[in-house]
Amino acid sequence: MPTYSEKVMDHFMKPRNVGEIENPDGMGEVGNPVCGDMMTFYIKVKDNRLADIKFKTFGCGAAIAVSSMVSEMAQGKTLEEAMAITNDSVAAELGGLPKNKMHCSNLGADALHNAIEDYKSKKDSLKKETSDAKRG
Amino acid sequence: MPTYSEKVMDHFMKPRNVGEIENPDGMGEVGNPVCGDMMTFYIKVKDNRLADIKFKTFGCGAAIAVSSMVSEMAQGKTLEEAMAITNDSVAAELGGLPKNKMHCSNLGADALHNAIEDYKSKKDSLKKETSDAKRG
Amino acid sequence: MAATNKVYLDNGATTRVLPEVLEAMLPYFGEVYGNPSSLHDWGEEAKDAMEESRGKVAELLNANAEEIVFTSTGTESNNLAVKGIASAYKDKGKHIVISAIEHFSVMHSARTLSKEGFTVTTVPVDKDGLVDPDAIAGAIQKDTVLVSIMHANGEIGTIQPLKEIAAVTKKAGVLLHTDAVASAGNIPTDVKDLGVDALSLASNQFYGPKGVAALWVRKGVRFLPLFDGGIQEGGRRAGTDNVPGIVGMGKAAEIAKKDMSLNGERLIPLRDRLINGLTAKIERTILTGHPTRRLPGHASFCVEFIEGEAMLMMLNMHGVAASSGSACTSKALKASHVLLALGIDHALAQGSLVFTIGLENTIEDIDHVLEVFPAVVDRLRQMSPLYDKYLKARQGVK
Amino acid sequence: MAATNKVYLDNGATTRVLPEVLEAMLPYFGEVYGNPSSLHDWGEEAKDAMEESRGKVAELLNANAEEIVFTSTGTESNNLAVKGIASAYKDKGKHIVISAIEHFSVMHSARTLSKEGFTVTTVPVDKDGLVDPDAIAGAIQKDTVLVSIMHANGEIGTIQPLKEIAAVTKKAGVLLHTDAVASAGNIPTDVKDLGVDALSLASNQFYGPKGVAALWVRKGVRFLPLFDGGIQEGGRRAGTDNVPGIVGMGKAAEIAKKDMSLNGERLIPLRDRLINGLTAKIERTILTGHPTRRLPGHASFCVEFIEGEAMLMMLNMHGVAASSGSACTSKALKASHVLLALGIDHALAQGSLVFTIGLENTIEDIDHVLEVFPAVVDRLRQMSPLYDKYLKARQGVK
Ligand SMILES: Cc1ncc(COP(=O)(O)O)c(C=O)c1O
Ligand SMILES: Cc1ncc(COP(=O)(O)O)c(C=O)c1O
Repeated sequence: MPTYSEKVMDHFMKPRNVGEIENPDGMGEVGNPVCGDMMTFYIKVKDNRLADIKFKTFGCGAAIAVSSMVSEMAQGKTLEEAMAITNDSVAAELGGLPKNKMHCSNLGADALHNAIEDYKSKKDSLKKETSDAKRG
Repeated sequence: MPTYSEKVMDHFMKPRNVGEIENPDGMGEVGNPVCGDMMTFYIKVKDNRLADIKFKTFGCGAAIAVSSMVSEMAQGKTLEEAMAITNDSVAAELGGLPKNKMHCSNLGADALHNAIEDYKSKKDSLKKETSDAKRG
Repeated sequence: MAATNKVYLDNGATTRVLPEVLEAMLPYFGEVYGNPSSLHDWGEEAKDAMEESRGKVAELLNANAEEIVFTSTGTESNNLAVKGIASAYKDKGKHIVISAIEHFSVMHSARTLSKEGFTVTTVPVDKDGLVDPDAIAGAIQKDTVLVSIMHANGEIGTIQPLKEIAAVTKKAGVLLHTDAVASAGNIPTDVKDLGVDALSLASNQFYGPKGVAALWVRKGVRFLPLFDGGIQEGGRRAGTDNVPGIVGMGKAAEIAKKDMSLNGERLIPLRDRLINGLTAKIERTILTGHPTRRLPGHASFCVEFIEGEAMLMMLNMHGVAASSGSACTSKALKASHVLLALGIDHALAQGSLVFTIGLENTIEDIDHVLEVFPAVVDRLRQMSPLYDKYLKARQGVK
Repeated sequence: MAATNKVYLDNGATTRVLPEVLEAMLPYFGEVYGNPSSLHDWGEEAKDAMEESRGKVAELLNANAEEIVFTSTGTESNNLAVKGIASAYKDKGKHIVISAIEHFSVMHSARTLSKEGFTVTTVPVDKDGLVDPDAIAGAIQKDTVLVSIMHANGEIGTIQPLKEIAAVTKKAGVLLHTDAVASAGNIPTDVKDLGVDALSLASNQFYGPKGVAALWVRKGVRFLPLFDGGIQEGGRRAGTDNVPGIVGMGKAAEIAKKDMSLNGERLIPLRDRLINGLTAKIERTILTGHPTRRLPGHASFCVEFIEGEAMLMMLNMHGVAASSGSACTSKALKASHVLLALGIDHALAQGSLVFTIGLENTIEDIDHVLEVFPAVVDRLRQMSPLYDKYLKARQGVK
């Protein structure tokens, strides 16, 4: 095996938070099958905190473990805290990743951030709609 | 070992007719130490036959075996018969020689022929001297 | 992490050395340890053993012993053949022809030649991975000096119509090299029958040791050496000969020749059981390579919606060894050029999985895979956003 | 033909594999037989063993494991170093420097480079075979990219002043490769101490198996691979790794490091006994190479008036293995370029004889040679026309 750490193996074999959220507050997607990996994150937000996170991942062991780790790290965090999670900090939390996996499979934080951005832009447009409605 | 035949090994280990002849009837030399091998043949001639042959050889196993074989093949032969011995027939008599030894170490017949030519030219000049003496 | 049920189905990566082969090698480490180039009994004995081995490898190919050059790997043999032959004939012409599914050791050797002024024509393959002999005929130019087409492909198992290709190259007066690394010792590789001019083979692909391989080049065909140095292997491959390895390869060749028919008799039924079982049990899974013109023990697939490395890891947890041509399993992170050349798209190529069955495998091994693999696929598909989309699209259609 | 008294004194050609080394290798043929590139336990185990070995080889050199590339022979390592480094830096310059006594694998690699537009300066050696560091300094030009000077010479045993040479190349900002095939494992080869940038070594020179060798290249120094193909050895050497061989080399390196001092303690007294004994017993016989700055087990001579191959054959009859640099012992039928570079003439070079003593040799072995060799020389001199002339000339002088 590409010398994965025990923690990577653990998250690969028993990934946390796999799945989908019906009517998520935010959804983020990164990657594409050409480059190798694809991750989709779904979030529920409550009081500016991540109340629920689910993901689906197409990709190698590292991609799956990264997704799982991100979901675990972000669970319950404020949106600002979650935005501070980086791909590097995920890799570090996993006890490191093989060098050639750092670039392509280590995109979980990006996917999560996309989901949060999605949530924010939805909220903004909701606000705008509301204010537009008010104004209109 | 460079896959020498048994016959080559036998002639190398127990070379026939090694030595010198004091006041030989003919002497022939081939080769030089740069190219690898050097052979000196000494002959005694009686009634147009090789009555004695001796050789000295500087060189590899093949060169020594070739010299020995030539001396054995030529012993007792008429000069014409001896001149008909070729390097190839010597190699054949030895059960073959490694390819890279054919060119450089397989010069025994040449050395013998040189000795015979030496004998002939001495005899010719002797005749000439004699006839010169008669005439003079 | 070790599973109790150990099923090695990666014989295409390397085989296990047979006990008889190892036994034949043993004296050449600490007993007959001379250098075959040395002029004494120690060297002579080593040389005799090496030459006996050369004869055995030649017999496997129905060739002459002096036409065999021992090397260290299939890769070295391929580099030596492609670069060596092309360079030796470069005054005649600077064009070579390869197929789109050659191993990197041929394909990248061709690329190196192209940097040195050669032009390379890459002939495509059909969806089963077959090269069309007519395409070779079409690719040959006046200045073509070498065609290199593999015998069998290690990733998809397809066996090329080499005899037909040889007829084309012969007619055109062009030399033909074949990379038989995946095939030699497993299916017949009679060079006279195939009609090729040079052939690469590797010992560890047929139950011989790693670290030794060979190149056969027909007498009269010239090639430049890769290594400068001494005069080992008749000046064709400098460096101290790997005597124990060579002896092992010889023994393995001898056994392979004797047992050649077993590959067909034993492996084809196992292979077909695996192919039929998996494609029946797992939806959206295709066989890659030719359905029948394939290596006897070779079963390769693309499983849609999931990725190869993840499958390998889960199979490994179940004690099963296999391989994959997915981007994630390659250090360069590129999907197999072989799969892409078949017209398979990048996403599907990610689902590549290759089982290579060897003579030690049993029907139980196959059934173990058939038992555990569907659950592996299920688990990964449950995590896959692509499978999700597929299911939703299917539901939408209904 | 076999003699009862078997005395192997050709350890410079190759050594006998130690029982511990063979034992370490054994599991990697039929038990841990995976391909280290494969993604499963079989591959992982093989990879772990390989990496452990890499560490051991690195320790022998006081280097980092990731700087070690495994190859198949010393020749391959030298080709990879000389051609690979020079080619990688050819944009910087196209001049290299070697010595006149390099092994053919370095010398002919340089010749190949010269066909590709490089110029090569060959630095002479003195009568003992030493390279003068000042001569290196003088040979270095603005466009010099590589200097390759061997550590110790296999034919004459001379050890070069590498540290002094490294000081020169460092000052000039030029890379320094050393061929340590004859020295590594036998004398210290601490790359930090030596100050070199690349170093070749071969397992079979220090009681490891044939078929495996290595090249160490300092991190940051670039070199082009010789083989196109896969990504083994970090892309630096394509082809399936020779796992059992690599494990054997690692074990041999570990033992060599541990037992390094034995070479000096045990071999130097044996070597000097042989040198002093032979030169005392046999007139007109010279030691070749440096009298003291030489490999611990290396005793090399030129015996006047007779030829090396004939000596080897007769020694073999007495159960003694040795080697020679005579023209007749080379397939090319040329006298050793090393001996000629010392200023020895062709005739004397024909009398080359090299004994290389290993750790298994005893004082009895040496005394056996001292007993039988004078008679061998006598016999051959009795047959030699050159000796004849010498005797006659000597008598004439009297
Ligand atoms: C100094 C030196 N370099 C290189 C080599 C070539 O090594 P190999 O035979 O392993 O290719 C030798 C062989 O003895 C040698 O002595
Ligand atoms: C068809 C083919 N060619 C070449 C090679 C390279 O062989 P090696 O790994 O021995 O260098 C392989 C390896 O599996 C192969 O399958």
